Formats: sequence, structure tokens, C-alpha cells
Amino acid sequence: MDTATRGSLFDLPSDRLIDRGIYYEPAVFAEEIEKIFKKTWQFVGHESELAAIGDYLTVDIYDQRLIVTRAKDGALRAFYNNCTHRGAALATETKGNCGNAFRCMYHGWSFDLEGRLTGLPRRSSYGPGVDLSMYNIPQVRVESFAKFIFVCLDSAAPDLETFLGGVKAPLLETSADVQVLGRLSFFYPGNWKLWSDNARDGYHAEYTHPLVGAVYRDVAESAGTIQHFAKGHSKLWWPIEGDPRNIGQLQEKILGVTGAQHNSPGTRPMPPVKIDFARGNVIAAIFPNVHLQWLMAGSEHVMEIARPIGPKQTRVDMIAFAPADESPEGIAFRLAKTMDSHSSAGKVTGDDCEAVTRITEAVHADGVQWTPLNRGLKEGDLGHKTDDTALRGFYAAWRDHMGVGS
Amino acid sequence: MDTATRGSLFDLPSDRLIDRGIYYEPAVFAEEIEKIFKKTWQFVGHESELAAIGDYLTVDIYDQRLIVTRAKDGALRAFYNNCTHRGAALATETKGNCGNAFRCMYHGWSFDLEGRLTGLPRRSSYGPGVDLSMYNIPQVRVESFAKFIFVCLDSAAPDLETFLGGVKAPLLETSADVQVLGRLSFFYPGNWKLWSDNARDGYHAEYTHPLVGAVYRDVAESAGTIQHFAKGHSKLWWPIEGDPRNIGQLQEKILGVTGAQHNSPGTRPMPPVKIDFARGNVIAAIFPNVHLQWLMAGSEHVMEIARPIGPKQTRVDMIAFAPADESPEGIAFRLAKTMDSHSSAGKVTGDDCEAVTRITEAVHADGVQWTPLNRGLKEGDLGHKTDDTALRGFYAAWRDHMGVGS
Amino acid sequence: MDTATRGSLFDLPSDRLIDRGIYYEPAVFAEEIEKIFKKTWQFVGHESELAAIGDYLTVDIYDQRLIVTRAKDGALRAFYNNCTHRGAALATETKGNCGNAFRCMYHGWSFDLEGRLTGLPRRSSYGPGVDLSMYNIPQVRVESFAKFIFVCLDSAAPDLETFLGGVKAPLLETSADVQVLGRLSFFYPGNWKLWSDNARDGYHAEYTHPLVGAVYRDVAESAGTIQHFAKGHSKLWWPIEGDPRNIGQLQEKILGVTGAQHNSPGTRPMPPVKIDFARGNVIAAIFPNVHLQWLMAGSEHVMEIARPIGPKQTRVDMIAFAPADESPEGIAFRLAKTMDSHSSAGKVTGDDCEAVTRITEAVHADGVQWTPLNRGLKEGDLGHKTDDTALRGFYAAWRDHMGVGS
Amino acid sequence: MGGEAINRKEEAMAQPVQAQQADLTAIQDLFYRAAEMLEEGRFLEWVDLFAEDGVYTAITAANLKDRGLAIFTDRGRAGLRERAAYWMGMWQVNRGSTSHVIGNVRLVGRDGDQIQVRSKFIMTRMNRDGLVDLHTAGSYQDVLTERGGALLFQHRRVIIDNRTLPSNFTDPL
Amino acid sequence: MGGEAINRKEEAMAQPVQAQQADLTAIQDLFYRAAEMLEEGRFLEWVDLFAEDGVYTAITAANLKDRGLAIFTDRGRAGLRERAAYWMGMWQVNRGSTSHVIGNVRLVGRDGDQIQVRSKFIMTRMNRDGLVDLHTAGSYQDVLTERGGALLFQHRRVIIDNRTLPSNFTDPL
Amino acid sequence: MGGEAINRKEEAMAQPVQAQQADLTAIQDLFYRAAEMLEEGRFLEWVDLFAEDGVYTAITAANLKDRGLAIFTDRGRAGLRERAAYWMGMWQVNRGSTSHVIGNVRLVGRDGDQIQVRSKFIMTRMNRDGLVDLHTAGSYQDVLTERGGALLFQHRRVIIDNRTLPSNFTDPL
Ligand code: FES
Ligand code: FES
Ligand code: FES
Ligand SMILES: [Fe+3]
Ligand SMILES: [Fe+3]
Ligand SMILES: [Fe+3]
Repeated sequence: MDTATRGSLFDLPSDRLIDRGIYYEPAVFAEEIEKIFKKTWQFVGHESELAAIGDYLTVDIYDQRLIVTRAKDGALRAFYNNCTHRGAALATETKGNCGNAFRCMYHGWSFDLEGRLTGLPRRSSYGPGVDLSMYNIPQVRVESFAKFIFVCLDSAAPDLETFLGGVKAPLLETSADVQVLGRLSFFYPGNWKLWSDNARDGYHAEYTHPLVGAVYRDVAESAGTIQHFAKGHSKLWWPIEGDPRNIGQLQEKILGVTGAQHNSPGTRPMPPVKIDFARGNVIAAIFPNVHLQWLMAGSEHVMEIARPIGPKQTRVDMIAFAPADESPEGIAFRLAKTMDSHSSAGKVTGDDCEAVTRITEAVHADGVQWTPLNRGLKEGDLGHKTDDTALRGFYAAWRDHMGVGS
Repeated sequence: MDTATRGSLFDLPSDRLIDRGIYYEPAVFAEEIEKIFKKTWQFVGHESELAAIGDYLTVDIYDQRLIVTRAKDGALRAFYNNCTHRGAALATETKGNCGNAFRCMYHGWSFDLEGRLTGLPRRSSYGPGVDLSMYNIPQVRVESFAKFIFVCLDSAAPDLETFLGGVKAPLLETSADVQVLGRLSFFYPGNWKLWSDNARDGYHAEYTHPLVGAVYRDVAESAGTIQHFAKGHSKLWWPIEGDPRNIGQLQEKILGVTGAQHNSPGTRPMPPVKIDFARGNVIAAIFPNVHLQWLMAGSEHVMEIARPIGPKQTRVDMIAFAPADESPEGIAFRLAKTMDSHSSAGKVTGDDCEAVTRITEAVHADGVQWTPLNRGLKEGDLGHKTDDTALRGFYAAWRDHMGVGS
Repeated sequence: MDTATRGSLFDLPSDRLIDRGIYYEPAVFAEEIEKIFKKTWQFVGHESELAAIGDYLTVDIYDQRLIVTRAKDGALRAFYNNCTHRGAALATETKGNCGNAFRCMYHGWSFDLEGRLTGLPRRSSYGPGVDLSMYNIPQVRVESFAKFIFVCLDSAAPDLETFLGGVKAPLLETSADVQVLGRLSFFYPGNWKLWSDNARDGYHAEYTHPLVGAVYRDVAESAGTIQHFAKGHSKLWWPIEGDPRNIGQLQEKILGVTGAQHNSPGTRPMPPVKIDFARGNVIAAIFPNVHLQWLMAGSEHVMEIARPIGPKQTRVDMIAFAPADESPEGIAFRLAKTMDSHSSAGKVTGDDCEAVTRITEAVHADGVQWTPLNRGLKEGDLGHKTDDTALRGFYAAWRDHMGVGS
Repeated sequence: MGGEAINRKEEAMAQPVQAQQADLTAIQDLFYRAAEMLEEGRFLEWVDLFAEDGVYTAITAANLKDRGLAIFTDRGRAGLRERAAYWMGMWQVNRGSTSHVIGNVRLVGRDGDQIQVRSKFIMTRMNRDGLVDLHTAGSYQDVLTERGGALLFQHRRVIIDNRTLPSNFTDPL
Repeated sequence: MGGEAINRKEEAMAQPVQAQQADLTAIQDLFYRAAEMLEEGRFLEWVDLFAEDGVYTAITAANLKDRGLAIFTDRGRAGLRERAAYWMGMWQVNRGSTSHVIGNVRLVGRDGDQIQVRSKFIMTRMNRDGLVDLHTAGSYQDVLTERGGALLFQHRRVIIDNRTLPSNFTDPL
Repeated sequence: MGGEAINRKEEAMAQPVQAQQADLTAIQDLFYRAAEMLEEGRFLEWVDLFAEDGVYTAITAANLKDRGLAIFTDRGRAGLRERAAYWMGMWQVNRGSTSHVIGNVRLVGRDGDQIQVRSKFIMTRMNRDGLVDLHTAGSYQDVLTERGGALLFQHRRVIIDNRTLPSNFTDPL
């Protein structure tokens, strides 16, 4: 390592620097699972996915496999997806309806919708008076806000709404009454925090995504803000530039790269979906790993959850939404187009996958061990959309959890 | 972890509980290799596979690669499959005939059927009077019982027959005079002990295997025993239920799931194989990882050896047998049908693979860290076939080897 | 482990034995990266590959990714392939031309051909008077000899020519004026040192490669030498046996294995390439991992670099050369045939891949923990081509770096 | 759109065997040329294999059985050209050679001048280490149409077996 | 059984090229429909592609060269229906989408009304992480028979290149 | 050599559809038999599928775009027999069953009595653990020639998608 350089970067206050080891060290990753993922509220799904009694969702918090059900009393319940007999998973699908009970495939033990052992086959061999409740599956906390369901493995953590704090507002504003269109997931070869960074980073879009670059090429000072909330959450907002119907003009720039003749009209009809032009674009980030993308006036509405798989491997689960009262034409349009820019096949996210892959490949460099977070340094929680404001906030929360001094 | 629950399971005597960490902790696995696999007799094959001088079998005890040969004097010999020059494997096939010697492919050193260096090409460069015996490959112990060949890496271990003890009887009863039909292997994503557990577990079959469930659906108290022998071996036995020719009736139940019309006869001719109806079904388990399956009156006769590959990865090697004096029709039938229910493609074992996979996926749960072994708790080594008798015996032997108190 | 055997091998002086753990222990591998690969000159490419300003090559020293450029002043420069902002790799291809600068795909930061930050988009948010030089990428040492480019991560290491020492002569003799025909790489499942061993080992060829065996079958004492140079380098030399045009005779031996009739002529015209028959065959090895193969009078000219990927995984990068003034027919012939015996598909190297694979599979044997290096033991740095002279020299240098006593 | 109308009308295919073979040969030729154009980067030629109002869409098998959330849907030449633009540089991702091996090409129906075809494919991709990986596999469900003597894609639906996509799934399917 | 009688009698195939093409088209159609039925879970339809006394068997290439220990052998419609029953729920295993890409279909002989055919296949499967894995690969050796104008499987032998099976190898081959 | 002369002259293929089909069937039969011979170890039969001065060569896609450094090039029957000799024991490497699934076979040109053909392939190989791995994938570019009523390989170029070869890449491609 070139110590001179290290010295010069050290001149920045330490809370604005990241030691790049946090993106690849196995020990840091293991500690994050214990101190962050097992201590915070983790996203599961939307209440509409658990409409009927016996409906369930499964979710993994790293290696802790959980089931969330709609129980007989209509309440949500969560418990380990793990038979108390020999430990087999009870449910293997992401989503389903189990009827009255989960029946383990190994020895047929049955557990009700709250994880209580209710069926013990060939029971007598357990002796007289066996106490079934000894084998109930431990429950875990489950709460919801704006119909978004979260679980928490820590019994001492504050409740969900306290945890969410400032980020409740953008969630409510964008997602109070939605339906689920479907789910899609993808992997990327990199640390989960690279996705959290990216969702708080309004600086990259113009350079990572050539289409966005084309939009802003001649914009000297574009509008938009990044707001940091306590506990590591944030809201990125920016308006739609120009005439939203003028997508044809943009398309000409795109098609320009093909060198082809084209005759797309200068303006296109607005898509037949419910949108809210004034709200522009919103990315609400919930610490540590949830990012609600409400984009293009709400015509793209996707929740992204970055699931940690390993120090250098992450799975992003996406859920696509539509307004609950969207028209049939709107639904058809959204089913066809919502994911167009999302996912590892997406016109936008495809490039983000490349960026995080390139970081993972190169970030071990002995000569460059620190990443600066000093863009838009100033007091307060509100910055210009391209500032590092929310990144600094995220890492402050991260340090709190990990117990390292700021 | 929910300590209340942990407490309640702790109320059981500790020798009836398994800490689930033993199914995935790398340190436990590494210790098992040293303290169990390098200290016990490990199965290699059947003497008929080494009929001629120069015939050999290779076997891996985790990372210790061995060769077993039929030497010039007709005796069995075992030594490392490892050239004493630079360490290349001498044999790369499971089975073969090497003629008089193994010739290393790298520098052509030759070793005889007892592992002695006999050919040293361009010898003079090793100086005058080089002592070839300095480069003999160390031998390891090899013994056989009922023509089943075992090796042992521990020079201090008791001899094979002493080791086998009580399990010698079922081996002799079922397999004294057999021929080998062939070999087949499969992987499963889970700890090797899950296979040992499964072979000692007469409880699961009715629930894991729907066909077995159909057989016993209306049987209130089915017959069968599990017998534990000293040192972790065991014998599971159960009779054939009902009229063995009445498979057609069972088949109707199977075909019922298809909802299809069918006209299979109510009774079928017995298969043209030598069977012993009175002996029923026998699974003889040899600690730690060998399970002889003699099923359906001997019409399916398969040895399964669970080879540890990693904490969560196992390869099961199977050898199919027939009576030495089986008829040509019997051989043809057995070649076609022996594996029907075995292997990861088998009508029975396919489901066992699923069960152990589900355990591997879910067993890390912080909230459920213990597995009870308390079914059929009573004094003595003989239980009902669905009792945990032999599981308790297996883990007693396991604890002895691992040096953990009971 | 059989201590008797271990004892007998211990009778050799310890500098002639290798503990086989060095071929697989992760801790040894990690230490080698720090103490050898980050301390020695590592091969990058040939100067002709960086002919124009802005041409670059990338190279990885394990996890340290580097760029080497032809800078504006015509000099070579090397720096980390790593953006000082968030750490993305700047170049993802092995070879290319970046124009004036590397532009990072994430936020568009631009670095010149010496790694200096020259473009900082939307700069004002970094405050007034931001010092761009604080974000220059640290440079690393780059030097070349005989137009072969090397980098070194250690600022205290001696310069390249001092490092090369005795091996400079064979490099100059064979490669002073060459052009690059192309690159090809392959993986093998084994430790990088197995490749270094193999390149210093004139003993194996006759046995590993049946064709070579056929050549020497009747040669009682073949010619050729192995020369060890200080710091672990070496030169293996041997003449071409017999009439070089008489390949047809050899081919008859090859075709003999097919049992087919054939009517290839007894002599073939020499290939239309520039060769130097008197020089025979040369393999010049540069510590730790570079092997220049100048074979068959120079009609095959290939550099092999063994890149360490893991304790048991190596990638070999090959660069094929031709004399700078080779004729068009010669170039065509070389493009078609240079790789015929090289690479994991090569008629010679294919077998070497098998040999190192067999070592990796078997080398853990508890009973055989040592590899002797005692062939052709005598004073001095020059041995017969089949002696272990250069292997002893390599491990002496290896021990120096690793800080273990000889 | 035609794509939704793909349903097996095998009984309707009372066509002389020989004509069917000719069709099949022409269909296979179209599919193989399309794959070759994509692998060789001849993207604008590929666009011309679609009808003016042609549709190109991809979806996971799981979502096809659910509400139908697509991975992407490109409608008409303008939409297809936009996709070509992404392949031609609007994405900044690394590319590695891909191969599409197409098999099991089968006529499943005919509806006026539209031919319904099903086929299977396996797609491989060179990874960043230079080795070839299995990238994805699945089915094509196509509606083809004849215009001016040439077969064109009216609706091409790519159904992939994945439920989770690998990273960098931007290569032409 | 016919299966053992598969031997190459290519010289006996003195058939007009055009007829051969028609046969090949019909054979391929049978193979592709069979694969599609298995992938789509239409198992009872698949049973009907076999002759009444048809045989369906699988074996590793290694065991085929040895004594012939099969992975499984189903004889006759009852045996095939039993296998269908396992696919339809007698196994409790997880399922992921599979694809069978069949290639290299080649007539190798003809013996009375029986046609001998060889082909190759690669089979992929979605794993528990949602990605597509290579599951197995190998050959089909088929004896087909014509009954009532339709080709049926008289004997289908699946030869897989594996010596060791992956876990959960219960998917239709 | 003919191989370098492969260029698409699709316009020149003004041949009746039916004749094309017959050609295609014969070409596919040649390709499939060649693959089967290699998989079954019938190497000398495979040599006889080449013209007397036939060429068999392999190259990475990357090097094909660069100066053209081949992995190997065998010229003429003697060269091909030498390769057969290596497969038959001149290499001491371990072998595992391989499968070549060939698809997308397409006539791309015709030049006198020479036919230019392109196709795709995926090759699998049983690894040392007994499982089937994806080994490589890519394209064949062939020039075929008719001699005495039979099609022969005049020039077979195997283009693999790899930039880096797996270990033990000595199996027939
Ligand atoms: S593991 Fe669930 S019932 Fe036994
Ligand atoms: S490694 Fe066996 S002879 Fe050298
Ligand atoms: S990471 Fe390179 S510009 Fe931001
Ligand atoms: Fe982005
Ligand atoms: Fe079972
Ligand atoms: Fe060699």
C-alpha cells in the first residue's frame, strides 16, 4: 500500500470514509448478519399476498428460514420454517396456502398456522401424557405498516413504526393502496451494501446509465433532493425532466446509437396507467436493505430487497406493484412494461449490476483502501440529489449497529 | 434464540438430544474425519470384485485415497493411492486390473501389488546403491468379513470382526454368498449423519414415502423391530405386510393418484428371483456409514455407503447384489429392477433425498437448536421399528469417538 | 501417518524434501501471495502489445488488479485498476486502447494514462478548491527487459535486471526481437508451484508424454542440461534428437497406436519458419511463475505464466511469439501450429495437466507427507537435464521468501 | 396481440406432409438466422426479421403461470430498435460470446396466414473468467407470419426456466 | 425385448430419401411432443405415446458397458402409469422447470415395422435458488413402432453420461 | 484452404426447396454420425469422413477476431490420423463420457461442389466426480464436399466461446 496516499485520504474526517474491507471481509459479513440482519425489521411481502387464512410467505434472513402466515384469527404470525422434530423445512415455496396446517414431509408432524404442534403421528411411543406444546415452533415478531409485512428476530428491538420513523411518509404517499403484480429476483456478485449505496446515490445515474446521461446532458443544475432519516433510512426524489410525453425525442437519441433511420413520432401517447406527474420519482430506502422505487410518476412501482447471500453475493428480490384500482388496460401495460428497466435484464439496473460487479472485482487493491463519502458535505439531513448525504447517514447507522466508533 | 424453548428441550436427558450444529459446523466435520473415519473400518467392496491377481478397487476416506489389490499371493493388500515420488495418484478408476504393477504416469515409477517400489526409471541419477524400499508406499490394514472388504487407517483399532460384533449376524444371514450386479452413486446436499439417521429410522417411512403410507394406512400397530448393537451398529427388521403377490392391489392405490382408468390385475406373478419371504426386510447398519438394504424378501439387495464430502455434502455409493446362484432370468430381472426404489432417482430414496435436503436448508434455526431422540424411550437395545433406539445407540458411539461426555 | 516411513525420508537433508502441505494448505497460499507474488517482478506482456499511446494491458496479481499503459511520454506506467472513488475496475478487458483516459463507468471520473484524476464530473459539490491529486491512483513499478514487461508491488525490491540475473541470457538469446501471435489461457486444478516444478523437471517428459518416450526409448544416455540461476530462475536445455526432418518416422510410431495402415512419407519438408537448429530446445524459468518455452529449434515459442487463483487452482496464461521478421508463410504456419502441443488441449501439455491434477487429488495422504528432491545430488548449479537441480534451487528461493530455514 | 392466442390446434393441421416439411425448414432457417444475428451483433438485421407490429417479450415460467409479469416487452419496430440500441451500447455491460442451441422446433398450429411454433433452447455465455457457463434455458413460443414470401416474427415469447435471473441478464435471448 | 435388438443396420436402409425425410419429421415430432408433455406435466398423455408393451428404461453409460444395472425399467402401460403416478405426487420432492433439448436425431435401422433411432439430449433444471443448472446429458436409443398410422415408443432407453447422479434425479428424462 | 473462404453467399442459393431439404438431411446425418463416432471412440471411422486433404481446426472466438492463433490445426488424413492416435492413447488423460448436441444446422452457401454450412453445438463432459458438466459451446463452420456420392468434410473449423480453456481440453470437439 502506498502510505502517502493513504495518509492523504486520512485527512478526511473518519466518518466520511469507508474502509473497503467491509465489502468483502467474511468476518464483517458474519457480524452484519448477527448485529444488523437479526436485529432489524426485515421485509417479507405485502398483506394482499396473505389474503386468506392459511396463506403463507416464506422468507430467509440469511440462514434463518421463516414462515409468515395469515392465521385463523386473521392476524399475521411468523415462526421458524423448521420442524422441531429433526429440523426439516416445512414449506419450500416462496408463497402458498397450507390449509389448516403445515405437515412435515419426513415424519408427518403437523403444525398449525401459529407453529403449534397439533399432529404427532403414532403418538403413543412418546409415552403417556406427552406435552405437545414442548414442540411448538418458536414464534418471531411480525408487524406491518402500509400493508408491508416485516419480521424481526430481536425481541428487544423497537416496534416497526418506531423503527421506520421518517421513511413512513414516502411509503404511505406512494404505496398506501396497492396490488401485487408479481415477483422477480436476480443475483449479483457483490456485497449487499453496494445495493444500499446505489439506492442512496443520485450521482451515478447520469454516468452509469447512458439514457439518463442523454436526458441531463445539457442540464447545468438539475433538480432533486436526497433526504436522510434517522436510523439509516432515506428518500431520494427528483422531478421528471421536460415534457413527459416527449419520450419520442429521447428515443431518437437512443436510436441514434444504432445509426439507423427511424421514424418514431416526436410525442407518444401517455401510457394507460394511473400516474401522479407532480410526484416525479421517489426512491425510499429502508435500512438496511429495502428500496422502494416509485418512478416515472408511479408508472414503475417496484420494491427491491437485497438479501445477503455471502460477502460477495447478493440476491435482489423484487415485487412489482400497481394501484389497487388500476384499470385492466393499465394492468396489462404494467405487466408488460414495469420491469423494463429493472432486474439484471433491465435497461437501467443492468448497468447497476455491472457497476457493483466491477467494484467487487477490483476493490481489494492494497493501494486504495478507502472510499470517500464527502460529496455535498454540509450540516443537516437534506442534500442535493447527487450528494453523499444519505450514504453518510447509512454508514452512521451501520456503525451504530456494528458497535464501531464514528 | 428463544431461550424458553431451549430450556424446555433441555429438560430431556442430554443423551437424547442432538445439538443441530453437528449437521453443519465445519469444525465438527473436520473432527469426525480424524476421530471417526480415520479410526473405524471403512467399506471398500466385495471380494468377488477382486477375483484375479492384479484386480484393484480404489476408495477415498475423505481426502485419503487408497488402493486395495488382490496381490500375487492371493491376499488382499491396501496402500495409499499416491506415488512416493511427487504424489500423483496411481489409479484413477474405481475398479480395474493393473497387471503386475501400478506405473505412475508422471515419471514412470512402478509399484507392485503391495505398494513396493519395483521400477525406478533412469535409476543411476539417484546415486549408487539407492535403497528402493525407502520409497515403498505405506500399507494400511485391510480385512474382510462375509467377503465384504474393509480398510482401517488406525493401526491401534480392534480387528474387523471385533469391530462388527453384533452386526455380523445380519450380514451373514443376508449376504454370505452373493455376486455384484453393479454400482451406482449419487450426491445429496447434507451431512453424512443424516443418512445414518435415516437408515436407523423406521418411523419416517410411512410419512416420507406415500406408497409405504398406503400400505400401513389401516394398520394400527405394525410389526417390526429395531435392534441396537454395541459400537453404533444396528438392525432394522420388518415383515412383508399382506400377500406379497398382491402388489396389484397396491398398484391400484398408486395409479389412483393419476385419476386414470387402469386394468392391472389384482395379483401379479412373483418375480423370477430367489427370495426368502420369511426373512421379510432387513437394514443392517454398520457404524458409521454403511447400510445394507435387504428388502422385499431379498429381491432388492443393495449396500449403501455414505461418503463424507463436506459438512453439507455426501456421496452415497451403492452396490447391487444378487445371490451367487441366481438364475439368468433372475439376474435379468434384478438388473432391470433392483434400483427401482433406490438412488436419488428411486421411488423410495428420492423422497429421502428430499427430506435430508430440507433438513440441511432449515436446520440452522437459532430458535430450534436441538433435535430430540426420545421416541420409544426404554431400557435395552431392542425397540419397536419406529423407535429412536438405534439413533440413541448411534449417537452414543459417536460421542465415544468424538470424546464428548454423554 | 506411518512414522517409520516418515522417519526414513527424514534421513535426507531437509532442503531436499518438500512437505506436501505446501501444495494445498490455504495458509501457505495466502502467505505466498504476500511474500512472493507481492514482492517479486510479475510478468505482464510484451512491449509490442503497447505500441501506441493509450494502449493498455491489465494484469491481476491474485486480487491486486493492475493496468499497464503506454503513457503520453512514451514511457510505460502501471497503476491499480481501481477507481479511487468507490473502487470500480476501470478496465475490464485484458488488452485495449483507452484513448486519453480511463473513464469510470459508475460516476464518470476520468483518469489519465498515469492514473491521475483529470475529470471530476459535477465537481462543485466537492467544495471549492478540491485537490484532484488527492484522488490519483497510486502507481506501481513497471520495468521491461528484452521488451518483456514486468510490474512489482514492492517498492523495496531490487530492479528488474538485478532480479533476473542469470536468466537474462536465455531470454535475450531466444526472444530479443519477437512479435506476438496471440494469447490463450487455461485452468488446471492444482497449486501454482506444480507448474514451476514441471518446467524445471526434465525427468518427466519421457514418461508423461508417450511421444517423447518414443523418441528416447532406445537412447541410453540422452543429452541436455538443467542450469540453476540465483533467486530461483533456471534454464533447461536439450538438443533435437536425430534428423529433424525425420518426423515422418516418429509419426509412424504415433500412428502405430491406431493400428491403421498409413503411408506418410519417411521425411517431411521442414516447416516454412525461421528456426535455429543448433539451439535445440530451451525452457527459461523466471521465479516464481514464468516459463519461456522455445522449442523445436524455435518453431514453437510460447511464454507461460502460472497465475495463482487458489491453493488448488491455477490459470496458465500463454503468449505465442514469432520472430519479428518471420515470413507470411511462416506466420500462417505458426498461427496454425504453435499451440499444437501447448495448452490444456495440447499434445504435450494435456498430459502435464493430467499429472498435476493427479497430484492434487492424491497429495493429502497422511502416510506420505514428503516429496524427495534428491535426483542428481551434487555440488553446483548445473545438472543433467533429468536432475532435480533447479527444483532444489527453486525451493531454496521459495524458502528465502517465505522466511523458513533451509 | 397474437401471442396470447397461441393455443394448440394440432387437429387443424391437415396439411400434406411435404408442405409441412418445407414450412419447418423455412421456420428453422428463420430461427437459426435470428440466433446467429444476435450472436454476431447484427442487431438491426435482426429487427427486420419482425413484422412491423411484431412483439418480442420474455418471462419466467413461474410468472407466466401467475399474473404474467414480463421481464420485458418490446412492441413494434420502434420498440425493437430501442432494444437493439441497448445491445449496441446503451448498456455499458461486459459482453462474452453466447451460443443459443435451438431444438425441438415443432409446428403446433396454423391460423390463417399465421403459424404457431414451439421450440426449446439452451443458451450459454462466456463468463468473466473466460469459461463457458450455462446461462439460461427454456422455450420459444412463436407466432410467425408470411409477408412478401418471407416468414417474419409476429410474436416471439421467450419463456425461461429461471425463477431468479443471473447477474447481467442483458444478453439477447 | 426390442431394446436389446438395437443394432446398426444402416446398409438395410435403402429407402428413398424423401420417405426418410418424412419419417424423420414424424419421429422428431414424436420426440418433441414427448418432451413437451413431460415438461408440462401431461404425464398420462405421455404414457399413451408408448406401445401397450412398451419399455422405458434409464442407465448410466458406465453400467451399460458393465453388466447392465439399470436406474429403472418400466414395462408396459401399467409400469408406465406407475411412473406417471410418482411424477404426479407419489414423490414428495420439489420440482423446478426442466428443459430437454434434443438433437442429432438419426435413423439407424429398420427392422420390419420397427424403426431404430438414436438421438442426443441435454437436460436442464431450475435449482432451489431459482437458477438453471445443467442436470444431465446423454443419448436416447429408441425402437419405434407404427400402430394405426401413429408412431409409438416400443423401447426407449435413456443413457446418461453420469456415473454419479445428482440429488433429486426424479425428474422425467 | 477452403475454410478461410467461408463467406455467406446466401443469394447464390437459388436451389429448389426440396433439394435443399435433401442436402440438409444428408448434412445433418454426416454431422450426427461424426459426433457419435467421436463419442463412441470410433476415431479411425471419423477420419474417413474427411476428404483426403481435409482440415480440422479449432480456435477461440476471441482469437478468430484477432490474428487467428489456433488451438490446433490438422491437415490431411495423416494429420487427422495423428490426432486419432492421441485420442487412442498417445494422451494419458482420464476420459469421461461426452455428449455433443448439435443444433441450428444451416446452409449458408454453395461454391461449385462445395457446400458451406454453419451450426451450433453444446458439449458436455462427465467430470471426475461422475457428474455431467458443461464443457464448451460454440459453432462449427464447415465446408463440405461431395466425393463419390458421399459428403465429406473439406474444412471443419470449431469456434469455441471460451477465452480460457478448462483443464483437460483434449476431448474430441
Ligand atoms: S423432521 Fe419433521 S416430522 Fe420428523
Ligand atoms: S510422481 Fe510418480 S513417478 Fe514422479
Ligand atoms: S466508482 Fe468510479 S466514478 Fe464512482
Ligand atoms: Fe442506477
Ligand atoms: Fe426412507
Ligand atoms: Fe511435460
